[in-house]
Amino acid sequence: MSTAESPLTKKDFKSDQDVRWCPGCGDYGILNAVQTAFANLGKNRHDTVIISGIGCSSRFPYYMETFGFHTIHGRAPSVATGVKLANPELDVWVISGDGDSLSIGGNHLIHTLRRNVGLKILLFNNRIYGLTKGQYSPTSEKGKRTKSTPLGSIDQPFSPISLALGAGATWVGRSVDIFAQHLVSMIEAMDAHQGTALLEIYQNCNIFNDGAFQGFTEKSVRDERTVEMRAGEPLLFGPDGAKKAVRFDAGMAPQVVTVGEGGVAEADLPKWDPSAGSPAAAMSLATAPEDALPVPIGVFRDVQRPKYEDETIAQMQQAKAGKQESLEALLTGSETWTVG
Amino acid sequence: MSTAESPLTKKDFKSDQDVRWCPGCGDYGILNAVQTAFANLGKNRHDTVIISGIGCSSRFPYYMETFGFHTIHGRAPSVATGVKLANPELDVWVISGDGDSLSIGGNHLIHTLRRNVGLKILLFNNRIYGLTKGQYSPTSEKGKRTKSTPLGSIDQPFSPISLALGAGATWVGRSVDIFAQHLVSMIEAMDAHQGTALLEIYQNCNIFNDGAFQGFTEKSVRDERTVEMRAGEPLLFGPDGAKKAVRFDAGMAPQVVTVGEGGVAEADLPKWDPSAGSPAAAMSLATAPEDALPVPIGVFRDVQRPKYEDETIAQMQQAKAGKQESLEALLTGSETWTVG
Amino acid sequence: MTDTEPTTREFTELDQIVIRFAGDSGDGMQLTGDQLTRTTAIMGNDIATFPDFPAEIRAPAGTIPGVSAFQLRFSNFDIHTPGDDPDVLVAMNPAALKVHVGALKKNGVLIVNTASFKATDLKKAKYESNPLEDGSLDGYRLIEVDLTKLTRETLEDSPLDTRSKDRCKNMFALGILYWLFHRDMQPSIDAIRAKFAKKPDVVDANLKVLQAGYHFADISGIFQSSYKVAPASFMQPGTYRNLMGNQGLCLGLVAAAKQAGLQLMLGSYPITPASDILHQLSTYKHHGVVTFQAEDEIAAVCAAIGASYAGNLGITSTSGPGIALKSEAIGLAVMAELPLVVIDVQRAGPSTGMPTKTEQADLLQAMFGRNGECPLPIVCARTPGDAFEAGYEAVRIATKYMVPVMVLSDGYVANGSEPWRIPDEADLPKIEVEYAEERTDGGEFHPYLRDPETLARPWAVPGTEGLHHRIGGLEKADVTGHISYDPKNHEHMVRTRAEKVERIAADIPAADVLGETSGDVLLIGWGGTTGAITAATLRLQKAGHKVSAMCLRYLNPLPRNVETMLRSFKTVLVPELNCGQLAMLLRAKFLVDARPFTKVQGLPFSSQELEDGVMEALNRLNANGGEA
Amino acid sequence: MTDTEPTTREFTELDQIVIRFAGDSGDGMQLTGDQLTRTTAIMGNDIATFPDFPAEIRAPAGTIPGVSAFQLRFSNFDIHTPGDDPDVLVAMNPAALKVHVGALKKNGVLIVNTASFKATDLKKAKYESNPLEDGSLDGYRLIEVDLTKLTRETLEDSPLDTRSKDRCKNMFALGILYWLFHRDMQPSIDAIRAKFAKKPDVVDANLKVLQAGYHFADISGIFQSSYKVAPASFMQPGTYRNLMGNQGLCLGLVAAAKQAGLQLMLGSYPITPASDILHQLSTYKHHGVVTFQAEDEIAAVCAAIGASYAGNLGITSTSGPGIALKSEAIGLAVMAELPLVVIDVQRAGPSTGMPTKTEQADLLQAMFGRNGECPLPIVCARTPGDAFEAGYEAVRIATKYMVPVMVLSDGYVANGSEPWRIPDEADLPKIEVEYAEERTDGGEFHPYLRDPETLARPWAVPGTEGLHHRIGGLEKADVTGHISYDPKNHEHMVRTRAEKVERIAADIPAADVLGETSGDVLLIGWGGTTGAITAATLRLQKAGHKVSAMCLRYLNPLPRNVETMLRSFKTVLVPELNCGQLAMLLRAKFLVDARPFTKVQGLPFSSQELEDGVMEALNRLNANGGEA
Ligand SMILES: Cc1ncc(C[n+]2csc(CCOP(=O)(O)OP(=O)(O)O)c2C)c(N)n1
Ligand SMILES: Cc1ncc(C[n+]2csc(CCOP(=O)(O)OP(=O)(O)O)c2C)c(N)n1
Ligand code: SF4
Ligand code: SF4
Ligand SMILES: [Mg+2]
Ligand SMILES: [Mg+2]
Repeated sequence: MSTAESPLTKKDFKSDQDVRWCPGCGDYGILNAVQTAFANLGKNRHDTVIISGIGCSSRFPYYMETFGFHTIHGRAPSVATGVKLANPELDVWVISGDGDSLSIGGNHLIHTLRRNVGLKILLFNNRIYGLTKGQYSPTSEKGKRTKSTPLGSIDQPFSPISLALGAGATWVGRSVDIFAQHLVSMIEAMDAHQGTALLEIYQNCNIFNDGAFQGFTEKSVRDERTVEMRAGEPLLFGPDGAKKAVRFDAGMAPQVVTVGEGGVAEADLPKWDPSAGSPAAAMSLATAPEDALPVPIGVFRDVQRPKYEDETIAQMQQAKAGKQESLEALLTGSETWTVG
Repeated sequence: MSTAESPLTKKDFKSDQDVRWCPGCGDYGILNAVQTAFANLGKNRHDTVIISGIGCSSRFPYYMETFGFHTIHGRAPSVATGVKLANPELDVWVISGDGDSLSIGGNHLIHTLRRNVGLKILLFNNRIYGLTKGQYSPTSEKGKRTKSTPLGSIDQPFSPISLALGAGATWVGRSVDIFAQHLVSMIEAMDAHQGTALLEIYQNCNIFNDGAFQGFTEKSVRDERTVEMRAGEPLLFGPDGAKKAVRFDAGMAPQVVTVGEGGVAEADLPKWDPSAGSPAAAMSLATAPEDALPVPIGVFRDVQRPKYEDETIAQMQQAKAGKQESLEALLTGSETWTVG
Repeated sequence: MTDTEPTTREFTELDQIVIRFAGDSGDGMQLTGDQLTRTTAIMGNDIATFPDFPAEIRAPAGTIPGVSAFQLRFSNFDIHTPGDDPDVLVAMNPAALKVHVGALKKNGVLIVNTASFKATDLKKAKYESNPLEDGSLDGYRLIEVDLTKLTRETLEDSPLDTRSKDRCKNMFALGILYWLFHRDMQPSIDAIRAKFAKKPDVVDANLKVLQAGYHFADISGIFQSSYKVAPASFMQPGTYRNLMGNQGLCLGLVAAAKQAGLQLMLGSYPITPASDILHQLSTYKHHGVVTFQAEDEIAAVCAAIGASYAGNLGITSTSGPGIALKSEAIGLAVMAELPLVVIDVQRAGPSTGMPTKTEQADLLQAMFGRNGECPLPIVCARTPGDAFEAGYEAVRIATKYMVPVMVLSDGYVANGSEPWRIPDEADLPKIEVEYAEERTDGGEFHPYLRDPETLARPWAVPGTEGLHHRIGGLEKADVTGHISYDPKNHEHMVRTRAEKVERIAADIPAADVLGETSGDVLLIGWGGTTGAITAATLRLQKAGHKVSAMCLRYLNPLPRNVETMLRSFKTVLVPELNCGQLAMLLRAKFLVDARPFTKVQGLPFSSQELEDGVMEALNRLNANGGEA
Repeated sequence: MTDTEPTTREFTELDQIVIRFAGDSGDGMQLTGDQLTRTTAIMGNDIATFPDFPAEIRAPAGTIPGVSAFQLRFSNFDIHTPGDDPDVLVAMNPAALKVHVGALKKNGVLIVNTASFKATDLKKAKYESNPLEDGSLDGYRLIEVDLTKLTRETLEDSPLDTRSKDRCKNMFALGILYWLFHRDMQPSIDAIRAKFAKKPDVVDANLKVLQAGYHFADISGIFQSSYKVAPASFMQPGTYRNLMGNQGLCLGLVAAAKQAGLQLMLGSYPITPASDILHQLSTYKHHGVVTFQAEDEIAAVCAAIGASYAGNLGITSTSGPGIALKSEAIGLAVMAELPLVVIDVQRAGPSTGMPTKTEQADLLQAMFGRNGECPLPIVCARTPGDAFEAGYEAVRIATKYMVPVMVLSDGYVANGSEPWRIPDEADLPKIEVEYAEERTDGGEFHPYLRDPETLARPWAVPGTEGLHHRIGGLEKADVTGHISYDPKNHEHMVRTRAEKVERIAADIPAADVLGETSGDVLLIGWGGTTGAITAATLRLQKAGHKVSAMCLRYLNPLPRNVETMLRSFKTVLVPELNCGQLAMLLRAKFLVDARPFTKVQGLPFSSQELEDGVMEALNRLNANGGEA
């Protein structure tokens, strides 16, 4: 990756295209966070490629002054994989919505995760189909009334985090559109990861699903209703001073305890380890009921595995080292005869 | 479901079509187990529907004297969902291979699992594409040399079990083609489940991937290399008398201990609970490295959630109860005017 | 009549009026248009509408890409299109004015909301100078109203916040129009009450503003005259409703399923402009309709196939990109010979294209977009009302011939509306569906033993004793349905599947002919261009030209009178919103020089464009001494 | 020459021989055929082969569905097909005999393995009586050999188990044929040594049995005479190799990529009969080829699109059902105007159809199987050797015009083989690819600014400074590439994408004409029927008929001489393995009565069938006094 002459600022990542999201849409905050993080990370414009599917969120590339490819519904990870295999040096980001990447694109997502292609995936989860004007999505809660479920949805929603863990993801995190600083820090963290990094971002669609996350993201309840996972630290949370924590019961399910009560000492609390040998603890947090427990944000999982494109190239290099063959030799093959 | 006059025998489930798998193929054993289990369960022929995708395994319906639909590659769960929504009374089984259901059909599989459609899915996992003559599959181990990976595969394989758990599956089990009795018992157990039941069956493809599971399924090593999960019992294993067990370490990863050694008492061992509140323990077992730990067989997970088709029908009944409308009234709508 | 009806009012009597509303996506233009349409329909005029949506994503407020428009034409005579150029244009902001003023008739009424003509607004619309001041609107009857201010004043006492108040300004405009065109406000009042039943403040505000607009028009004297259009007199006696195309299709499907005694199962995945079919059918659960929003188009069509296999009427709805994805599975339905209805509400392509714009470019995809020889019947919806019959016919054909049927609609038909005479249930064609009967003799069941007339195989539904059998996508022996690689059998089956589709030609009506059965120019079209073709043809005929038209509902197989008609005119023109797809099929099949007359702009034909095209052809004919 | 060459041998000199091997899937017929083919090719005969695979799933041993066959024709003159009816049939079991004996020429040599004619074997093949005994084979020169017994005897001392020994029996048959046709055994000996290098026991056994078969034929006197076919003399001087179709395609692609200086990236998902392209290209990693086995066809084509976007040559290979799945994404490539090669190795459809059988029924899918107006160039492979050029041309066109190109091959071409003159690297057409250059002036880059001649847009590869820009599947303004909903721009872009494809007509050669450029009957075909059409035409011409042929490699756009040719013959026949797809295109485009001559049996045409068809047309012509 060549470096730009002078480090670019956040503004340098803004394209000249009018941003076309509804006023108040959570997508604005995410765009802002990405531009901030990219500037912080010293990225340049010409090595950066942003690939999206279809959805409100997927218009993202148009607003970024980098290379961008707005592909077709659900297929961004596949196109991005091709880009990486063609040129592993490129810095490739995938932008997708809950419908785009979990409904029509679910298969490409899980295969990308298992292969560990060096892609950074931002999943804008607004628990609704925005662009098509308000049908329920695979992350919409049961009972939700939408245009296509006038009597309420009967589908059990996916947890994108648990699905990713099940697929063998090496880096999985979660943030929120309006948690500006946290969001920037997560984008920076995933940038450092070698392999596929999937960040679920809770995003408010104020037109078709307004307030979907308000129950735990609103300022007044935020501290009580979310818990930030920090590597090496216990899962403490609670509004100022109220030292609550999440730990795991005998059945490996998360439970809330209060530090200092019922014999719970802070020192005894398990330290969060996103790089643990087993993804079980991350799975436990990812599947905890949203209404009964504080919602975890931060890094669920962060482990190392070789990148797919590196292995592809390594294999090619090895093959090249092992066998040099001219085009002529290739065309000729092993068995020939001559006429004339 | 109407009942047949006299209970059918295993033979009654054999169709008159010649079975066209390679001699020695593991599919024969599975066919046999299904026919045995169906007879044991007192099923009849006309309410039973077997739906498959494409692959060697997917020829299965032709050999069963029931209704059968050999559909297209990867789509059996979707067709089967349609059958269930049209007629929830039917007893619908899905037959699929590792390529069919995890490669091209991965998305339909995970969505079926999250919805909990009342389907019984038998996933014949031979870790290879059989029908297309030997390319690697999403469950093939890394480094595997096949027709399409002459220098070895670089893809991290899926664990079908972990993927299913990540998708929110309510019943997930594993058996082996040659563990005849165990296999029959698993088929019977999944039959009893309300909702989607996914059984992974390790199946030997003696032509393109011979001996794939031999390392832990061969008679001589079987007891040492597999552990049977039984609800309410500790995870004991080991050849006669050698009381070994699997338990979980502080990071929730499985480890092998010997009962009576190092202070390990049988009574202290965790009892296996496929119906635990959290899928974390099942996830831990599902992701344990196959070579380092005994391979778990039996039921990973077994929890209750409403069936999709039941909820569909319930909603329809409720709607019918709430509003009776003639076709005429429907066509007329609310605002009309009259001419002439 | 409401209390707002003034006692006396100057008025001019007209035959027809074309009104266009244009504003920002957020200005509620579609809603306003819809209210005026319903009212007008109920008042007994013939109507036709054309909603013109902006790109499916929100554009920044006040910009050109964010402009949303709605055109309504109403009349006392039989009309076929929403009209070319409006008599009245309501422009809510400069962008709307810029996009639409060009279409306004000379001397037409132009109502603008002056509140949104501030410098920043003009800049967003990329106006260099203020059109309200620079004389560029001199050719129109400009009516300047500060809708925003008047609305706010009206709602001074309302507990709503300013943003919500401002949202009511479209009602002020509507009130003005209701006065101007002598419309009854009661239907709208009822509709608003029902719509916001749970928000009494919003109901109050909307009604207040509506009436304020009405009074303002009455009192302010901004109009010299008001206008009256008498109810349409030509209309067949009966009870009418206003019907949109997607709605018509849904009703046709449900009616047919009910007639056939089948449960209807829709497998669908949302996509513009087909999503409303999913929305609408999901409100029909009380009619035994099952709707399944699948994870993608492939799952959607496969679930519908599964439902049909299990004895339901499987239906799947989408637009062009979704058809592309479904094509492999449709092939399975052809092979398995199962009934299925596949709906393609076409939009402008290729690829993602322009999702909110109309086009007719999926005909060849519908014909040929599958691997192998894979024919299926195709019907299309020509107008919103005709969509009912297209849906109904698709079900009839699918179940009678055990075959998937493709229904082509398009964005123009889907979102347009027209008055529809509600059919009498007893007049609906019978659809008789018989499942294969249970058998207890233990003999082998033959799933591909065909009806000698229709060539349909039996519909052998799981759950029926004695009928267990296996089917699938591999080639199968006729009669037994067993897998077969026999070369002659394959040829036989390929030809039989084609023959089955061909035989439907004897079971569909001859295509309607508008005009004489021979002459100078034949316009032959299909689907959503029907209105424009009809209008143009009638005008040309009135002018004495030997022009006829034929607008097809059945595209495969073609109706039996198509060939004769093609051969009976000196020139055959095929108007299509594509590059000449039906023309290609006609040329190949009949070796007739059917000439494409095409437009690919994401917009419907205006009838004027067609008239011009025909006149050109006629002139060419005359120049050649009457020979083509 | 090996030590097995006998000193003297009676022989008959022949111009050509057609040999068919038939046996159980497990009998190694394809392998045996392949050995004989290589040997024969190396000995300088012209060859053509036709492997006929059973259904892709194993049938029970000894049954009809399990029969696998391989036909080889070799000659001292120029041949174009593997021949219709064999001179020699080797039948390894009763099922093989039953399926294939009907094709054997009268008085032909029939070698059977008597070991597998036991009662149970006969029953599996559904023979009522033993054909070796019931006189039904009287018209043939029946040679009965107990291959199994002789093989076992030969291998008495071998350490192999019986099953492995029995597997060698095909080598005994091969040895017999090597003697019978004076073939050199050395190439096979080398090949066997290489193939089983790690299993010396297997090598020993195979070689022993091969030589035993040879000696047996020499000594036993079961043949009255042996046969010699002299090397082909007509062949262009040069170095030759034997080439299969899938292989030829791969080599063409790699050669073109190398000439263009591009890395080749294949995204694929296995499917019969295209999988070998994936297999083959994955062995070319040392040539910088990247292969990616994706999770499905959609991911495969999308990854190829991504690779092309990033500056590689993206390629994707599949068969008909896979094309159906890829169609939405191909539309994206058309819209994004990226180079891409999409390979469809056609098989018998529709749906899953008969996967191992050949057909040409995806032409219209290739032309029209996408939503919207979405044209792309199509080339096809006519013979195994021609596949090289089809692949090469596809790359040239894709990169020069920035467009996805469809390559149609079929099972017959893909698995067939012929001698191929290895081209000189220097003779390969240049392919010049230029990426857009980096720019540091800070100005806006225009991704849709076109080359005025080709209408190609620049290939602006990520990683290049100053070229950052955004593209996608929405309609875009020409030049800037920004999203555009402008009606006129849409029309312009739709027509421009079509025009770009049309302009390729000036950049491809006129189609080869076999024979005069006018006459009574023109056969016009494409792809895999080329061999049969050529053979039939040559024979008809020899017989003095005014018949010419034109076998197309370029299907869209059509070569410039097609129209004139169509108009210069009294009858135009279009032989195709479908229901008349090219015929439809020709009729629509040129309004010429091109008549479909079709076969849909999963089998290639025999040249006899074509001759008969033409003779019928000639007779019809004569009956009509020379008028069509
Ligand atoms: C093949 C295909 N199917 C369906 C659509 C219609 N469509 C566009 S975006 C979308 C879903 C949008 O939801 P999501 O991915 O959650 O994005 P959001 O708009 O909420 O950001 C759908 C169904 C399409 N464009 N293409
Ligand atoms: C759309 C489509 N793509 C590809 C294929 C080719 N195909 C048939 S089966 C198969 C994979 C078989 O593997 P698996 O599902 O593991 O089944 P197995 O044969 O091993 O039982 C493939 C790639 C197909 N039939 N259809
Ligand atoms: S519809 Fe929702 S997600 Fe889409 S732009 Fe508007 S607020 Fe954002
Ligand atoms: S190829 Fe493998 S999986 Fe298929 S039938 Fe043969 S042994 Fe079984
Ligand atoms: Mg969303
Ligand atoms: Mg497999």
